Amino acid sequence: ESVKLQLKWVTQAQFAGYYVAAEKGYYEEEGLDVEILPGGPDIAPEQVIAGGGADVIVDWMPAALAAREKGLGLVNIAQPFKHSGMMLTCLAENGITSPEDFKGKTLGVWFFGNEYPFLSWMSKLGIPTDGSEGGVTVLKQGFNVDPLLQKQAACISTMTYNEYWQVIDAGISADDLVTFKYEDEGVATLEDGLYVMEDRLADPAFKETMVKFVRASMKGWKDAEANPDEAAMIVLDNDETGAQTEQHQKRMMGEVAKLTAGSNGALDVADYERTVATLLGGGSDPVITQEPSGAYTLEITDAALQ
Amino acid sequence: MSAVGWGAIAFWLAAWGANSFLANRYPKAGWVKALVPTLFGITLLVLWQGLVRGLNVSPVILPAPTDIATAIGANIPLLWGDFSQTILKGALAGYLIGCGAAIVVAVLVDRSPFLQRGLLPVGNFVAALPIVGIAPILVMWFGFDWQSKAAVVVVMVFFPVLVNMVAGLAATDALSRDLMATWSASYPQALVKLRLPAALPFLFNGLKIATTLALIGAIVAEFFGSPTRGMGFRISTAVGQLDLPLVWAEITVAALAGSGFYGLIAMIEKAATFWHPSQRGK
Amino acid sequence: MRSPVIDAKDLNLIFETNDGPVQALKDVNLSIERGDFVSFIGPSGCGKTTFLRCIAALEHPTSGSLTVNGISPEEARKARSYGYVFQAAGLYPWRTIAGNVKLPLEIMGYTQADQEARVEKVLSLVDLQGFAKKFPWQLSGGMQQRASIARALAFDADILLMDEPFGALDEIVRDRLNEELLKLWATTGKTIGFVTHSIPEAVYLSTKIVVMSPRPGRITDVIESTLPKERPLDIRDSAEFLAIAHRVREGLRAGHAYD
Amino acid sequence: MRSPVIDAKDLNLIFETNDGPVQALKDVNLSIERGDFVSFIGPSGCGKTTFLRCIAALEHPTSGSLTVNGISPEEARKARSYGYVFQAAGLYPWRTIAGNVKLPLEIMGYTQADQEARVEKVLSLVDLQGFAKKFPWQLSGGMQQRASIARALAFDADILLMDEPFGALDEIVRDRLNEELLKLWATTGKTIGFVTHSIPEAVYLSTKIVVMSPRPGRITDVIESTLPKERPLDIRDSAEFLAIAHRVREGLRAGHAYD
Amino acid sequence: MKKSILPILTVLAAIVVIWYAGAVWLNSQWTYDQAARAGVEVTFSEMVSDTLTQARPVLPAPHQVAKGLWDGIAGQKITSKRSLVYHAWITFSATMAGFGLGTIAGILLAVGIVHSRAMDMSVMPWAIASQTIPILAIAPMVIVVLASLGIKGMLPKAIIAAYLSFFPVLVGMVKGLRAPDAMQLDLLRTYNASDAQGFWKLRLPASMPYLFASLKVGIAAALVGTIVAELPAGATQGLGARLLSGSYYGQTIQIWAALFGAAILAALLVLVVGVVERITLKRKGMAQ
Ligand SMILES: Nc1ncnc2c1ncn2[C@@H]1O[C@H](COP(=O)(O)OP(=O)(O)OP(=O)(O)O)[C@@H](O)[C@H]1O
Ligand SMILES: Nc1ncnc2c1ncn2[C@@H]1O[C@H](COP(=O)(O)OP(=O)(O)OP(=O)(O)O)[C@@H](O)[C@H]1O
Ligand SMILES: Cc1ncc(C[n+]2csc(CCO)c2C)c(N)n1
Ligand SMILES: [Mg+2]
Ligand SMILES: [Mg+2]
Repeated sequence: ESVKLQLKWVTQAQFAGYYVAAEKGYYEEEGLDVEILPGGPDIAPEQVIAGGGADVIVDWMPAALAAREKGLGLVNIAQPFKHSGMMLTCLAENGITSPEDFKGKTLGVWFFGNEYPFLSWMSKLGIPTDGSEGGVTVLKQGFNVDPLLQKQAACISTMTYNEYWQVIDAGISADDLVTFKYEDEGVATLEDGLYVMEDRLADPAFKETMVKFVRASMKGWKDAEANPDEAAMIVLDNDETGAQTEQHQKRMMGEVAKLTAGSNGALDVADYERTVATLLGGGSDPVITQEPSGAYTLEITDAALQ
Repeated sequence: MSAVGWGAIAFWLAAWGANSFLANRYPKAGWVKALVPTLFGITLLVLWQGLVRGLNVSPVILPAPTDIATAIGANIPLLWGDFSQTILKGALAGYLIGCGAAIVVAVLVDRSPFLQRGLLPVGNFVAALPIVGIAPILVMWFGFDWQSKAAVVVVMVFFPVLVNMVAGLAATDALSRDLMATWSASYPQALVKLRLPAALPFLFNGLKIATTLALIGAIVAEFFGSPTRGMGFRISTAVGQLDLPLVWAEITVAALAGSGFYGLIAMIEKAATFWHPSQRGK
Repeated sequence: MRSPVIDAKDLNLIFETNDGPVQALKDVNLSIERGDFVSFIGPSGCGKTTFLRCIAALEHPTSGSLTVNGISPEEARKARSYGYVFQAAGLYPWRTIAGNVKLPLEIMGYTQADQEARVEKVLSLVDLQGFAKKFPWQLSGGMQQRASIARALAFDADILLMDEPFGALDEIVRDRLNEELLKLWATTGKTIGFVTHSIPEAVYLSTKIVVMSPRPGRITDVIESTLPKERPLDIRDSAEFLAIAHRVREGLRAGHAYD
Repeated sequence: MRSPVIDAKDLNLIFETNDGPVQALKDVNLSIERGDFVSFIGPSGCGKTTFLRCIAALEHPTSGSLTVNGISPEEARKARSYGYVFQAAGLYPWRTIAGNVKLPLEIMGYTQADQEARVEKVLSLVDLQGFAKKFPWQLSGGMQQRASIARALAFDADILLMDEPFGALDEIVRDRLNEELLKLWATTGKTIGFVTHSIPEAVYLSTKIVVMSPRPGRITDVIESTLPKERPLDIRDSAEFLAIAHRVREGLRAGHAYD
Repeated sequence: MKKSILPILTVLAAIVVIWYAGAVWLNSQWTYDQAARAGVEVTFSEMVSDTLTQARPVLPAPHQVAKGLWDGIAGQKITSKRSLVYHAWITFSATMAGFGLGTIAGILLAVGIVHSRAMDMSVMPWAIASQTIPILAIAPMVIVVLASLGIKGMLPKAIIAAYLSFFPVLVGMVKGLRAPDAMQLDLLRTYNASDAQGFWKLRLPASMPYLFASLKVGIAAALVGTIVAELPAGATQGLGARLLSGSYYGQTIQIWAALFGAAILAALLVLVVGVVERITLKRKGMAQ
């Protein structure tokens, strides 16, 4: 049975579990032939799966729920990431010590479906983002951390496992940085989960395949957590661009392991509800307008993990 | 093949037949010149609508024209804001600077054999740097606002205009040049009176290609960092939000603006190169 | 003796072509005095155009020496010594007829008023008054040729080089323009190099007739005219005229291989 | 009476220009029989080229009727009835001389061998044997014109339209080509329309001479030649010849406003 | 050729000098910022040497880019994923396929437009409109749609490259095919040449200078198209993917090395078109 998995981003340790499962034959053991499709800055996994280009995708829950409200029936079948790795990183010299100080500053934000958590947070803080008085100026942040280094933005979005370390690598010491983790600010939303199309779940054969897929993937994740350096090397081998470095991937794997640590793959309904509440609480312009229903199923993980 | 497919083909043939008939029957009439492309466009749109609906294409893959029209109607102020940010500021400024620079450089290069041999290959090389590579760098250098978009446009339009202008400056025939020589015309005189007019048909070639490049450049550059407005910003954000009708609404605006821009240049071309066989023939 | 305006010594010119070299001029020796009216006549391809082009520094001899007013053709060209009527009209399509005639005047910096006046004068000289605002492609072949003559006459060049200027004109116009040209020559004292295929025309106009022959292009005869400077049209029936014409015809005939 | 090959009735042609309309042809009536050799003569701009172009369906009369072999010029063109020598050589610069002459043969589907043979034949007819492989810009003006004549003679058209074909040629070559043309006409029985500025040439060649005058372009005289079909070159000294020539000259002179 | 070397070297030398100056200027802010953060003073010469050796400079110095290029080209086996030659090859093959498709499409459309009035009136405005669609925006969708049809690998990239390259060819060829003057066309009409004959014997040869000017632009556009298509194509192989991952990890030197790799490729392609042009025009006797 063949399965196509569309990643949300390029090949990196953020997706180590899947590469490890593939490399170590866990998928094969389940009788699966898994093709991992790397993503990129302009790949919307939701679109790929809607077009039939993938069977299962890695996506962030805010984006998946927003898509669901648009009529694209995405269903969460597993949640390998327990914690959120997103944060806002600021230069200390800009005098930002608390979210109160954001006002009047320029903040770098990732768009393309990644902006939902930020928008929820700001509306919770009551800070306008449309450039009006007393608000923040939002920049669509490009690929990297340059806006911070070039002082084009006071704060930028970073992931604990990736961009943050690029700032450090650039030569700025951790002491010169102030970070705001979304989790600490009470606006955490669930990141990398596995999603499939709702209509296909009606097919028992597909369900069966997904059960095997999730089982093997989680085996891969737990393996990666246990052997981070080995996992990083596997990711490196699978990077076709040849651009990743060993040091960066090993460190990323270490950080990613902290985020996956609390999860056996099953979605924690409390996390789901917290995410939904955050997204619904978006003030005048919430990300989703009504409580979603049927946006997740525990059947797959229940079957996979018994 | 499905009924939808056959229906589409039959419709296409019928529409094309009607168009051919009109175009050949009334080749000179002004109303035909407007009607034929319109009919052709309507044909495309009807086909699109029919195929999307008939084949049940998911709206997050390709929305139907009616959805796009609705999105345009609902977002006029938004679209206007994006239009002025991207096209009026980024694309236009970049176009003027880039084309101007290319013309000046072409003339300089043409003037000096030394520069021609030295600068042209190097210039070709620099101008061939792909936009997607330059855009992030230019955003880094010129900031997030429209200035960096204009810079990307400058880089993009420079090469096509340069190549065409250099070819145009070389396009005079021997007899015309000999005439200038017998009058011992100075270089600027020969340039203004002979080479520039003779280069115009080529130059306009470049300028026309550059109009569409300018638009693409300005929009694409916004993918690499931008303020929270602009057509490129809106497109990439809306794709991420699966708001495809809005994406296509922006694309429609881009296409309309681009066609208008191109049409404007083509009109100027017609007035400036009325003497060229390609214009006289029609 | 006056020093020659144009002085060619052992001139050779060889064109390299895809198909081997072509000797367009071979050992050409010729000296032309100030105020001479020199006609060149010869079978097609004998190098008349090439020689005129060498004088105007548009072509560079392979060997030999050529001076114009004692300086190189190149320098003479820089000094704007030449008015040149090419074998083809060569009008710029983006300029009207008046605009084409005005072009050299603009380049040479004549005043605006002077430009207008001269354009009008030369256009009426070649009988194109009504066509000032037309574009070249709207004119007949002969009219284009006349426009190109007007263009060369519009400014004051010392040396006028004319390559079959009247080829596309009928007898009547041709006669008239011949007279006009002689008048111009008499009043201005220009030196004129004139290519023609018409023997009567060559004899009627010239003080010196150069007969050339092809493959390789060389001068076979140089005939000094004995006709007076004052030449009514009916001089063409005089015995002297016919004698010169006969000598030219013989020279021409000798240049034709197949005769 | 035979039915005419070319029959023009009340032909008018008006060009619209930026500068107002130009009446190039006014009330032209002419009928040409099969095997006629018709010369057109007249001041430049009188509509000779325009009339030839109408016959070849390259220009469309504003009013009046014109038939060729009883059908429209357009249909006759489709039937490949025309060989046309344009006033300017119009050789394609990317083809060699041989390639240019071969062009109509390729288009009309002559066999390869036939093409070669014909190219060789016509090139030697116009004395350009050695220049087959040269490009047009490597030829002198007269040579280019001869190449364009060769191109029109290379295939077998019923009607040969020649617009000042010998304008850039010297007397000797011109005489020779005149003879060749007469020979060709006699053996093939083609109908020929021929524009020239040379009165002797017109009289020597034609069975019918059409004199035109400009602004607006119209026919002022049609002279049927009384000369025999067999015409040695020295017929040009006969009294009959001179009488015809005189009549043509008078007609021409009348067409010139400024005489 | 020999005559060009000195001018090129001169221009290059000038560029390198300006470049170094620019590198010092643009990178100095970071040096000073870092010094301020560390609480130390830097002298001018320390500043200069630091700006030329930064790990992620705003503008890498020429020698850094050269080293990056050298490592990418000669530093590894050309079959290695880390080799620029390997990625350039991937990009090159898609570019050529796209350029071929685009050129054919452009020429065919131009022929249609010149010969059919209906096509002239209806296609041209829409061809123009098609070019104003921001390709980067629809490239991912194209790739998604094609992938769902099972078309993967080089072809989607080639299609996007063709989409960008057909337009310059179309515009140039329409102009070129209409370049023959009235007399040249009339001549063929007297022969009653068919449209096809008119095309092969007159319009096509007359359009050569326009065609080649357009092909040069077209091939550069095809390369851009390929690189654009490589960004969302799953960002795996090719110079585009290389650029992207360089950007993503802020490895300025790697970006510039990839950028130069792409530019060298483009310059070579344009050069090849130029050589073909010269040969063709010479054979056609048009280069005097
Ligand atoms: N395309 C055109 N547009 C406008 N006017 C034209 C055009 N072609 C010719 N004419 C005009 O028509 C008239 C007749 O031109 P035509 O070429 O027939 O003269 P012609 O008798 O052949 O003269 P020539 O002996 O100088 O060749 C001229 O006044 C000319 O200006
Ligand atoms: N650019 C060139 N390249 C090669 N050969 C040339 C070139 N120009 C002229 N020739 C050759 O030089 C010779 C002389 O040409 P030229 O034009 O001087 O003749 P011409 O006497 O003016 O003839 P015509 O009376 O036909 O105009 C010819 O054989 C011609 O083929
Ligand atoms: C255009 C753009 N979008 C997102 C990111 C950041 N990013 C990198 S990985 C990741 C999590 C998704 O798996 C995110 C949000 C970026 N750098 N550029
Ligand atoms: Mg000549
Ligand atoms: Mg004429």
